[in-house]
Amino acid sequence: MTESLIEVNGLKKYFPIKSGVFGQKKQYVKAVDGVDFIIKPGEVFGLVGESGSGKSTVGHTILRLHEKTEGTVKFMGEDIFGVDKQRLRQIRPKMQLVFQDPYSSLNPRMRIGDAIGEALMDHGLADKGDIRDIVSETLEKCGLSHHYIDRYPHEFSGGQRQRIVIARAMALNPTFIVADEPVAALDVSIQAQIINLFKDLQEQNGLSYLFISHDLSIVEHLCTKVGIMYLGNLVEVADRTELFTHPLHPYTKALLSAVPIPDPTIKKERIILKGEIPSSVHPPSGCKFRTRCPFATDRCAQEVPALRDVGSGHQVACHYV
Amino acid sequence: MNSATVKHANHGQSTKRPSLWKDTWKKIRKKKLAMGSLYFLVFIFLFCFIGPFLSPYAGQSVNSAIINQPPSSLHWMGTDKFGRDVLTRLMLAGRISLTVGLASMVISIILGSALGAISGYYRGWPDTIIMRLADVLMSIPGLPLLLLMGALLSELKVEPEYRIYLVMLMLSFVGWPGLARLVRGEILTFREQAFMKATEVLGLKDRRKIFSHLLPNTVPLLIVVATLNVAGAILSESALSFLGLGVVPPAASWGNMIDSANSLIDFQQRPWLWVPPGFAIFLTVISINLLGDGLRDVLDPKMKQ
Amino acid sequence: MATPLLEIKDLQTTFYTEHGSVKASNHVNVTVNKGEIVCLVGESGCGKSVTAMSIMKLIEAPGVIEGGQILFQDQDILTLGNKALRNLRGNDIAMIFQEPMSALNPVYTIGDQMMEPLLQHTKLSKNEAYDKCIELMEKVGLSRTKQLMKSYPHELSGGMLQRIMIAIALSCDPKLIIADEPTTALDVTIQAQILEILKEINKELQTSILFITHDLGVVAEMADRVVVMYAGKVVEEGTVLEIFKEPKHPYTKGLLHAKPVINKFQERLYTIPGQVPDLSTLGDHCFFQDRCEYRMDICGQSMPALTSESTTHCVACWLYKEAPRKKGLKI
Amino acid sequence: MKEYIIRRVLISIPILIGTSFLIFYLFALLPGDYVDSNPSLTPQRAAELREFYGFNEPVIKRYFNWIAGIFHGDLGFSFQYQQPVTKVINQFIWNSFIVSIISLVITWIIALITGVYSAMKQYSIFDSFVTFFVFAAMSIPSFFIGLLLIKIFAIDMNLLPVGGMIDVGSNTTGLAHYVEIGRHMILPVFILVLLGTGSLTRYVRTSMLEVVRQDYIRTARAKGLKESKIIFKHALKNALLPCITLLAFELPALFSGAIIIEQVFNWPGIGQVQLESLNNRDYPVLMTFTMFLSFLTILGNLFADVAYAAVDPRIRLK
Amino acid sequence: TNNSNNTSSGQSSKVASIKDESLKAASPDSVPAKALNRKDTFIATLSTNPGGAFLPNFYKTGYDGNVSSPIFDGLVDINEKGEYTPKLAEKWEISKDGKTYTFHIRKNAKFSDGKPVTSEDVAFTLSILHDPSYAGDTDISRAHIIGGEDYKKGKAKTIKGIEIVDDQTITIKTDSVDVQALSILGGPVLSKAYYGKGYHFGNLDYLKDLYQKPMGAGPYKFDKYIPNQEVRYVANENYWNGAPKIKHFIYKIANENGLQYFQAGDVDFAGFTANADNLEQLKSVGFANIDIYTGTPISFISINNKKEYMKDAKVRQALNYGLNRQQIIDTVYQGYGEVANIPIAPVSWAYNDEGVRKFNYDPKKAKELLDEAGWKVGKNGIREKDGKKLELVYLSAKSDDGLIPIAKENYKEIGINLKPEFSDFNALVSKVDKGNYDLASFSTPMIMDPNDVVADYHSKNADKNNGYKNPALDKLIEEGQNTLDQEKRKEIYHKLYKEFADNPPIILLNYRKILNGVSSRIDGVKQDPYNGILSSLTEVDITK
Ligand SMILES: Nc1ncnc2c1ncn2[C@@H]1O[C@H](COP(=O)(O)OP(=O)(O)OP(=O)(O)O)[C@@H](O)[C@H]1O
Ligand SMILES: Nc1ncnc2c1ncn2[C@@H]1O[C@H](COP(=O)(O)OP(=O)(O)OP(=O)(O)O)[C@@H](O)[C@H]1O
Ligand SMILES: [Mg+2]
Ligand SMILES: [Mg+2]
Repeated sequence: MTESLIEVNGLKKYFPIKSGVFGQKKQYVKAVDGVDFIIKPGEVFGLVGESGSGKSTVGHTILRLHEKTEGTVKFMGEDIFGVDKQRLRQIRPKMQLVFQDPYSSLNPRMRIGDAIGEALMDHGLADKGDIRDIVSETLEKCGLSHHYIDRYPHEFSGGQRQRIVIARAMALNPTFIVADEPVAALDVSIQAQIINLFKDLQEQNGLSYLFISHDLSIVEHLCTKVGIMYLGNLVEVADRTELFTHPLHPYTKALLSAVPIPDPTIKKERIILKGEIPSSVHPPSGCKFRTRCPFATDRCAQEVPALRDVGSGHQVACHYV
Repeated sequence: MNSATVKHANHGQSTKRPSLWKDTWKKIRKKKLAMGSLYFLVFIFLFCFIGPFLSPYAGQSVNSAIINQPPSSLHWMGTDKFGRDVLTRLMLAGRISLTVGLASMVISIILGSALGAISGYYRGWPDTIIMRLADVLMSIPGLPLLLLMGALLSELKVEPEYRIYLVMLMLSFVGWPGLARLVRGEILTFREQAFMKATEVLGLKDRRKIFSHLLPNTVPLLIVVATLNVAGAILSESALSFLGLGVVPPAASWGNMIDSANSLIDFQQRPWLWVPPGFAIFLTVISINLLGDGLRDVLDPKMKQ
Repeated sequence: MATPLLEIKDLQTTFYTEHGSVKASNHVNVTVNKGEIVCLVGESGCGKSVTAMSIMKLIEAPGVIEGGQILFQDQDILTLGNKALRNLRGNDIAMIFQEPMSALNPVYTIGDQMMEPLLQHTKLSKNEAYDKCIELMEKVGLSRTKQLMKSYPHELSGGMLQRIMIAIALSCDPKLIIADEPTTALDVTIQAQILEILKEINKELQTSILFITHDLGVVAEMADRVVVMYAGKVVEEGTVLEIFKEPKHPYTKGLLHAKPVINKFQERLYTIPGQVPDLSTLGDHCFFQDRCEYRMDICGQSMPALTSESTTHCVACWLYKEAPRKKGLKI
Repeated sequence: MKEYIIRRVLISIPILIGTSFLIFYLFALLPGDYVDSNPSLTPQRAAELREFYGFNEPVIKRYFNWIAGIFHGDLGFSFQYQQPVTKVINQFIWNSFIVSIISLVITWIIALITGVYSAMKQYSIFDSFVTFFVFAAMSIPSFFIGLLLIKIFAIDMNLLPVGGMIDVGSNTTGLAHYVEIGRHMILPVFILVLLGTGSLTRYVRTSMLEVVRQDYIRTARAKGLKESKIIFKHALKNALLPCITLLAFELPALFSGAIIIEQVFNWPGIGQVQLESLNNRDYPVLMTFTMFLSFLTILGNLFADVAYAAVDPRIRLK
Repeated sequence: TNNSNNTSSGQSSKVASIKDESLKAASPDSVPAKALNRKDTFIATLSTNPGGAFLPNFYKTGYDGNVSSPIFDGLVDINEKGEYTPKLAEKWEISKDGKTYTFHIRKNAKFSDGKPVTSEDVAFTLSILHDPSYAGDTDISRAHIIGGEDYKKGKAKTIKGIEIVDDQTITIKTDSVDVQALSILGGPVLSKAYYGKGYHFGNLDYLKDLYQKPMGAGPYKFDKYIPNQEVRYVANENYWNGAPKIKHFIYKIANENGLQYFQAGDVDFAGFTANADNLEQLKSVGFANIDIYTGTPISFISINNKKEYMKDAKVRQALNYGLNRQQIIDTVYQGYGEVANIPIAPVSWAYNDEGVRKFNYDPKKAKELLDEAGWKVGKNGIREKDGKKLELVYLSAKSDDGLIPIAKENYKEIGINLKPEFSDFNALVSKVDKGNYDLASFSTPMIMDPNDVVADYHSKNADKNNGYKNPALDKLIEEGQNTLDQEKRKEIYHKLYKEFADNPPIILLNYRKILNGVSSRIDGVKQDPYNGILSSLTEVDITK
């Protein structure tokens, strides 16, 4: 078995909501409520779930952009939360992030060449004289002309900006990238370009991704392994083909069935879920999905289903699978 | 490699907009009112800073033979009660009023943005201290605070010619808390923007985060606030001078020129003493305000249509 | 033969901005028949919303509706006076927007905002309007209706608000609902619920729907007919089957190919190179020519008109014109 | 909400304490004391008086004496007026208040109407005119316009009184009395309105323009509502939200007295008293009054937050 | 215009640029109807807001003093020459040794409540001034009453030196001869019945309630105070000299607007800064009877004698010679002032400047004196001595001190760099106390006795004052203070003024002129530098 690149164990992230006269921290948004998974080198792990299910929080906490509440995150065997600031800064270039919103992820007042090159300079990863060349090279690698190097972000379209952001991450030669819904804001035709870029970069550089998305069709296309999140927990994790052909969790099934298919001739049976995702401040007891689950029983209200292996790495958290 | 190497920039906008300044200039040039104001301000500056060299009179020297003379070909704006040429004094006063306005703006901008940036960026206890201090200062009503400082600063041994620097300091001292709050607010917003998260992910140093990323983004706001501040400072200085706490004679400021003409007879029969400084203040301040408004249109994205 | 309810004829809506004039609706023709769901598809910025807003004459400065006709039940909306227009808005034609949260006024209760069109357009008393609102809310699948009436928008989730928006749209029994990307901001599971409701309404009440979206999956699910827009122009139009099974315009084809489809894994996605052009700097040529695989010389010289390929299927492309066709093209 | 208010109140306490100390300390730093203001005192008597008033004690001690006094409900005794400070302030503050409140009401009415109207007619001639007027009004030095108006209306045209609050020796009562005061208020109020309307109009206009662009306004149009309803029901309430804050900030201004205007118009208000007490180092008056204003500022802030929360349901929950 | 009065600066003493004069109204019938309708009221301006404590010895601002004057009479009055005359006391005697005073109160002297003024009241007035809790401005120790100090310290139950002979006669014994004593002892009398109710030794707080309810034996009774607007009085029917002719009297607080009020007929009497502008303006008011006269206050520049370089009399003389005082009067007061050469106004009985050194503007002489004192002209024309530049800090409390531009030029001429500094009055006093200055602008209050001005320059006050020490002057000051005979004092002061000028502790600037306008409908207003219009208040009458 290959060594894992990212190892997440029992990760919890609660955001306090201040309340009470003195702002005593009474209540918590349980954004991530106990998540375990492993990403191996070269693997693309897709994280899927509805809005507010905690996908971004997982991604950001792994990068220690938030402090954790509980659990561990290991990057190449090193505990991300156990290192000091100095060391963290050293690790940073190896694990990068690509954002959803191409418009706000670039500083509007900085030339893109500087935006891409500044980290190299700050970390001393390249000679000053070489930086421009590296940046040009990276731009080309990400499908942009190197002539753009001195332009400002507002001169680019959304798709181009997303390439710039990817280039900024790639310039540091990372081994792991968290991509937080990188194509959600883009048009179909541009989406395809960016997804292909991700795929190319991954294949050429042997990168690993944590690819966050709510669009199952994109995840299926890009990821090798998929985790389904619901209200801060992973409810199902499996390899791509396994998950898409044999979904086990009722939520996964509903999710898959809800994706509209661009073919008017296919009329498939839909599982329409009742209601909406409950609040993560007061999540339902037992199985969090039970309030919307068509098969929920009393047991679901009492027992929390554990994420268990049902064979060949397919994990699921449901009492009735 | 990906086939989609894009050749054209966004929306075919071939016009390169290299910097904030040029961009701003380009846009502001289209605004008639703002440009008119700008030209007027340039004129006022030349008038005040070059003008006195062209005047045959010294602003300070007293000549009791020609006191309170109405405008004539010799003294285009007449003379005052010490026989000084009003036009020359108007120009000298303008230097002071403009300097006070500009300098107090610069100081409060520096003070306000530095403190606001620290407070917004580091949060925690520096934030608490700075913001509480700002709260305290802001909860003391402005004019009493100015009066107080005016009286306090007169303790320092300063010649009247240099007293304006104190006035500037005072005005900036009163001005910074509001500005610090504003900058802090901006920085807090920017902090949450993805590009600031990116600086974290990239592992950039704090210095770079603040100076290359945060502060440059507050520049548009600062420019707008700065212009409006200049106007405010000129008005405040004139009010202080009127109350005898601002710039002190014989050094002239527009405010104390009006003040020294506040007797009934001056007011009724010697308009040349108070009309020129009054209008100088009015026109300068309105120009600055209109320019500031134009800049706001151009620079503040929230104001864009 | 279907009777047209709404006919947009040669609509030209232009925005006069600092950077030039943006022809957002550039000679657009769309027809919506009674009881029909027409989907308007296209990428961001291609003029879908502008076209929809033009129907209601909701275009504001710097936008101007410069030409064309919008016939609703054979009456040209563009010539209506303010009062007649108000009687039409919310009454005969209702609208649903993309962001339900911002489409509702944060400082008034749901009930207040729901009752407004009823009080404006019908002779119902306040109490009757209230009852009607409760009824409407139940119809769109909301429960605890009385409590919801008293709530403020920020207290509800996006899905609930969008249902409220639909309920408001339904309140005066409109003949046409214009839904501008009503599900784009919602999760798939919620989207499925909303689409279900809209379809039901269409079936039950025979309400025509002009459905705007950029999600081809949704189109396939909802549409009777599809209109594809690109850069302010309609480039193809046809029944849903025609568009999905025999797309003609290279752009339509590209869109269909570029979208990854669930359970149809591909190694590489098809991509349309380049991006949507800037609408303010367009010349007199096919707007898609610089991204088109099948580009011919004529494409750079002249604009193809929308021509019928069959009674229901039209396309604007030189490939299907008298101009020399490339032989052996695989489409 | 209740917790929120309590928390806001508690935060205000350290600010108030900080403010009081800062003010006290600054006053203490001022050179000279009350005794200095009487040049005819013999040096011996001056020394005796300093001892008597406790001017020789350290600042900290004086501060705590003062604080202790406050807790005993004793705000001090004015040197200059030889009356309890509360009485002095009470005597003059209402004169200032009446001018301020009337100007405030008129200012708001005018600003709301012109602000909304010019937002609705953005870029029209009216709007340009208003914009220009607004900036003009913002740019006039108050004393300048004050003196000018006295010259025109009181001296040259002899239409209005020169200054003061009542005619000399007047014994009018009832309605006639109010009419008399009203006549004396016309010019000061006019100037305060002129100075105040400008920025407020601008504020309302900006706020209104912002709101008019919101989606829910489009929704309201799409519902077929009348334009007046759209403006006055949907837009105005939202546009006024930020203005409410502004209104609460006006609270201290209502009582602070317009020093310059009072000076120019010989209005017997608190502003003049404040200036005099500063010049004479009448600390009890000065301290109490400044603290009172600070307190009102803090209270105004508090009101602003609470009022905002009360009218904006989005904030209520937090 | 005023330039015609601009007589050369080199002229000798006592020739005022503008003569004291009374100008009759040009068109006495043009009195505004508003004023004519006022049948029984006389209104005068009060130029600044009073404080509100209208009780002699207790008020804290001079304007409160003005307000209380018509209400309270003293035992002794002062006439237009500054001499003491009888008021509530029909006469008084001073013992041979000059230490015992016996006052005989008029039989018909009554407070406005009808009760007679008695010795008890005088004794009461004097004893509360000795109360340890007395926080007013009057320095009773200057009266030197025997036993006063013991009483104050609580060592004695009564003041030994005060003896009530009978209801109308009171004797006060002092332990040293002092010219100041009479004015203090003979000051306003407070009614014991009214003000003594509830008095306990060591606690005068109860009086605070009465500050705004004054009651005395003056010509007018207090009616009403409208804060910062006006003070109203009604005639006192019980006044010993007969009730005033006009029933109502009002002080209108006019601040800067005095002239406008006068013009509009709102007031009948108004006082102004004397200058050509104001005079011209007043003349244009046709119904104004105008008076210009020299007042007692003196403007001067205090020289900080504590500074080593000021210790040389030559330097101080040079500062005097080097300043063109006439020019200052000409510009600042437009000629309506008078150069002061001795520290007493010409209106006083003590005025005599014969043979006194006069510092007529003489830059040459000033330069010579500075040269002699060792101050040599250095670079850029500023004099230096032992590496120190002759740069003098000039403190002023007037925001528009017209002296500055002139003095700066004058002094530059003789090689002195004048550095003006501005602060408010209290700050100025405080700086002067601390010795942080070279020159400071001052003006004396109203001067009743020549001793009032010069006493400050006695060596014993040097620490508190400007540090001036001159044994010769000390001796003369003491002599002047301890002599009661006016004729003898005249001689003493003449000598004193010579010494004062030769070794000047200050730069005397000028005597100020007073300019008043009275409406022609009012008759009988007499004014003098010591009392203003108060002495004639009972005589004033309305003619129209
Ligand atoms: N900084 C924060 N403070 C408080 N709550 C937060 C914070 N960040 C996220 N949350 C809350 O945590 C929960 C999970 O948020 P998260 O952004 O991880 O969801 P997500 O799955 O990424 O959703 P989306 O698809 O909308 O991006 C949400 O309820 C969100 O409101
Ligand atoms: N108020 C406006 N001012 C200027 N240009 C506008 C305005 N509204 C729309 N446009 C322009 O009109 C064109 C069409 O816009 P429209 O909103 O119709 O696009 P859309 O197809 O609805 O896109 P999306 O999918 O992003 O909603 C765009 O290029 C846009 O820039
Ligand atoms: Mg997210
Ligand atoms: Mg749209």
